[in-house]
Amino acid sequence: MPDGWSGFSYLVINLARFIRPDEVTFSGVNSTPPMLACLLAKRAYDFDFVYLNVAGGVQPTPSTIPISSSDPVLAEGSTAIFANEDFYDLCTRGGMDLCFLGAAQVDGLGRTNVSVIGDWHHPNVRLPGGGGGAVMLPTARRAVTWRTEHSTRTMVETLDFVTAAGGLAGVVTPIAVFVKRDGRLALQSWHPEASLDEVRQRTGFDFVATAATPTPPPSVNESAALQTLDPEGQFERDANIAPLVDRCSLPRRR
Amino acid sequence: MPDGWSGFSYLVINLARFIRPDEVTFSGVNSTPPMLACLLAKRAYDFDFVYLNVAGGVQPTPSTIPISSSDPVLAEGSTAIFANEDFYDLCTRGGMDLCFLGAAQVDGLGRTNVSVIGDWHHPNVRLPGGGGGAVMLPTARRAVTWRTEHSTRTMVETLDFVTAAGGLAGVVTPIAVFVKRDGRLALQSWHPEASLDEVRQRTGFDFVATAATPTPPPSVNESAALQTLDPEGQFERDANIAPLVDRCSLPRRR
Amino acid sequence: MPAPKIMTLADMAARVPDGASLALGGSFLHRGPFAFVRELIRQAKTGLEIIKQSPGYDLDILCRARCVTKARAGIVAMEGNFGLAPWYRRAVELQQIVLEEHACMTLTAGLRAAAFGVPFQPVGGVHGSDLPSLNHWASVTDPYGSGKEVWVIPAIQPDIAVIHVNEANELGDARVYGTYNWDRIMSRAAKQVFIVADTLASVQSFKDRPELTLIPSFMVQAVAVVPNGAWPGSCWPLYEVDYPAVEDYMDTTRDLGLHMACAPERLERVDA
Amino acid sequence: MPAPKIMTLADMAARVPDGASLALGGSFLHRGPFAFVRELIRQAKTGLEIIKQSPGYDLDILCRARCVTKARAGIVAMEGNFGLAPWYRRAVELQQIVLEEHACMTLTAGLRAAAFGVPFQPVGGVHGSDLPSLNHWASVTDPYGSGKEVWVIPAIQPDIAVIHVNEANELGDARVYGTYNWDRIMSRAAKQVFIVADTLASVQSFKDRPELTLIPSFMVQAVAVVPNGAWPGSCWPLYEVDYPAVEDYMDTTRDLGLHMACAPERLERVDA
Repeated sequence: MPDGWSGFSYLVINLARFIRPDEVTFSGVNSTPPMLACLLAKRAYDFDFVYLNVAGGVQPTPSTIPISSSDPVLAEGSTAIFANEDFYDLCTRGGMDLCFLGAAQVDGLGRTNVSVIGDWHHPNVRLPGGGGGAVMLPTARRAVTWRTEHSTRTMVETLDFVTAAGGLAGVVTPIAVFVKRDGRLALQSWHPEASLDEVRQRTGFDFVATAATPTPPPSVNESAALQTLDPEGQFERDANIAPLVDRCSLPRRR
Repeated sequence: MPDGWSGFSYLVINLARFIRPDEVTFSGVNSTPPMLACLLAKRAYDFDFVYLNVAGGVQPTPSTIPISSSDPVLAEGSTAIFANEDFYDLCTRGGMDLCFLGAAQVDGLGRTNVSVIGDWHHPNVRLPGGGGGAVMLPTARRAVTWRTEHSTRTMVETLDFVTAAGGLAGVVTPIAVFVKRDGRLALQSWHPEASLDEVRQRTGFDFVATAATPTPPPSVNESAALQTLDPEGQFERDANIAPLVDRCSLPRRR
Repeated sequence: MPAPKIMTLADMAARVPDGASLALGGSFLHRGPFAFVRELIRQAKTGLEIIKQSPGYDLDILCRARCVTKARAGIVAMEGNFGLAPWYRRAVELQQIVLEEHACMTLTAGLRAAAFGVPFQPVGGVHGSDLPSLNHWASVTDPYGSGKEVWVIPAIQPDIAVIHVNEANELGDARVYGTYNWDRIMSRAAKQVFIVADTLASVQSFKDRPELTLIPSFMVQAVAVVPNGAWPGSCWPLYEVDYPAVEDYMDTTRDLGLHMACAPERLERVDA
Repeated sequence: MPAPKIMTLADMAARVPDGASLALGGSFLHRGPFAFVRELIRQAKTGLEIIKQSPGYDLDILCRARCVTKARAGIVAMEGNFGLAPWYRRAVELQQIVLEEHACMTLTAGLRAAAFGVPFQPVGGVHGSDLPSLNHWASVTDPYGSGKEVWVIPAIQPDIAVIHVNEANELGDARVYGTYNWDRIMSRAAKQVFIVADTLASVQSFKDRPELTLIPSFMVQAVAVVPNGAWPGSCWPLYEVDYPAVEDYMDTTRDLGLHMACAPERLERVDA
């Protein structure tokens, strides 16, 4: 990805771009892309922010980048351990500026389903569950989610179950960045090698794209930081994001 | 006090006698007599119990006996610090077997006033307030209070204010030990150099004295333990308990 | 004097009756009481209820061995790159177990209610989620007139909290390095606390730094010393996740016995 | 980069506006932010609200200097053998200050509500006490049908929690030896946290044992290093209560200035 985006770099770097100076920012369990985004932002950007994570880390300087986003190595170098009750309470009382939370399905209102595919009581697929979602999504000042698959089965008109609702400020996929505007998700930018039309085709909900543009390319600092976090490309391989050009299975939209 | 009681030894040792084997027992702020009672029980009795205190101590072995019953030295030798939220929660969830709580006035129902003499809004004397009382008295399995002055102004028919109500199991004064029986305080025993009549004269509420006896004298171990805690008699002097024989100001009872 | 609390893992697990509710410490692949969970399987426990905000391997292997009939959890996954917990997923989909789905903090609110001795606990957020109607949770309007409506969670009191810690002493005091996850509130909410310690440390070392003690001995009913007992998970800073072992576990064609046979507690000794 | 947090005690106190609500750490004569309180007096603050479960010297001297108009407390006394807090008592009796009388745990429940981000917090006990009617507290019947009625306390959010600690570092992380009393929940409930540290410790020493950190730096807005700043109270294990100094303070015939002149913060320096 010398100058352009891979699906993986697009996802991680655009998650990082939600991070703002001096804010309190949190990454949780089962959340490798935001973990990488937070660690990347620490390396790539010339501002400081407070990085908290689910391993109890407070401004950590982990010596290795773990496979598990809840690995205790993520607290290495911290001057404090801020354990689970503490960071949840911080969030519910309004002290968490930016929180990354997982989702299996996202709807146009920015609500998420991480619980089930099918009927909750008779599931086709039992999903992991929302973890922090139902409490953190409505109470964090801003919450951002991501999907490694952008399709009409992940970006849906109707959720199978509403695990969490409320404060979603943005969604990043391998081809698009959505932000909340007037209570609905709106396209902010798209992968320059994709197209607005492709984003529409692969999205199950209606959205406005006013003022949306192709996503600015990764900066030298962003690319370099990602390279230091994933020098062997192992995280990128593990993320297993489908190549952008594989559109054979794209459903026609309505 | 080679064989008999002083008002001070009567108070401390009879508080200690409420402590039972293996129980969780707590002493708090502003509570020198129960602090001494707990430390005495550890030395005098041949059973173990869990001694917690307001200084965070858990089975402490303090190197000195402090003037202040909340002095951090009371946590010395502890293998844990059990801070305030922790011991209060332990109490409210039912895990505190015996709790010593202060009182300025006690009524015949075993309720306490530590708030005010006179009208709360226009006080004659503003008292310290109940601290743990209102929460711990009704939630501890047993609570015990004490007064260094046994008089009709401390042992009253009607409290000026009900600071705490509920679980009082016993009261110790320099001349008497009361226990709760059928919802009211009943005399369990009295200072053998006083008399049942004196206890009645100096008590503002009615009580039954069925089966009450003179208090058994201090054991050799009890006396020896108190001696090690107060070798110079400083705590006894500080407690400033009126001599038993000074009855000139005793009010006649109704 | 109270009875000695240090015992074998087998004796500790033997104290768990069928049908007991167990809060399990740690999170996902980290510092879970995994040796203890395997011992439950060896003793063929049935009808267990598992309470944990973020279970993974522990709940999955108990589902695999059919020891569980109920789970109360916020998020269940193997994590790392392993994704869903396969036997747990299957158990829910086949309705072999009853799931009470929580957010991590609603489960914690229930534990807080038990720890605080109150019947229910208000929790921030949850608004707009389908979880309250699923679980028949009630909401309460602020009686102080703010107009706020808050969800309240009923008390959740596990029979036993089982916590894997870095170090315990012979009295039963226990401490953890790095994050203690949800273990503190679990230990305060449960009726009993069992400690599995990777290492036995001296009582004096606890007296030297009592501020580090997470769970004081008087709250602990049983201690087993099991070096590497969080395997195949991590116990920071002692050891990391054994990913090849988890991969073997995840191989659905491979017999569970092969995995169980590799477990370090088979070498268990009491270091007391 | 954020602004440096280490400042003089005078600069820290200057950040307190008249009328602010302050939660003060420690308990009675132990580890209270007493140098800070004296600096408030030097700066002639007025209209302060003091929030503390067990204040003593701090609230008393602030009443003596007429800096306070409201107190929310569970028990107020000098402790030791000194009995009642005389100037506090007088201020209440003369209705110079408004007292909101709590049990220590009801005050804590209010702080918990603020820390948890909920409008009210249930608390165990209180039944039969006159405090609920005095304070117009509400009770809620358990919506889950236990029949239990529980008192709920409205959120109490101090403007600033001021905590005297054993050690802080230049980033603002803070730790306490021995009991932390109510300081943890105060620090989580307040809008801002000010730390007065007896000693400045290295950042590395916090990294070496992060589990000991009571208050992480990102929650802290200001730090002052004031050796012996809890005088005339204790700061375990550094120093004990200076009982003769408290006795002098209690002498109602003695000018307050004589007491203030003996205070160690007059020798203050920033060790950074």
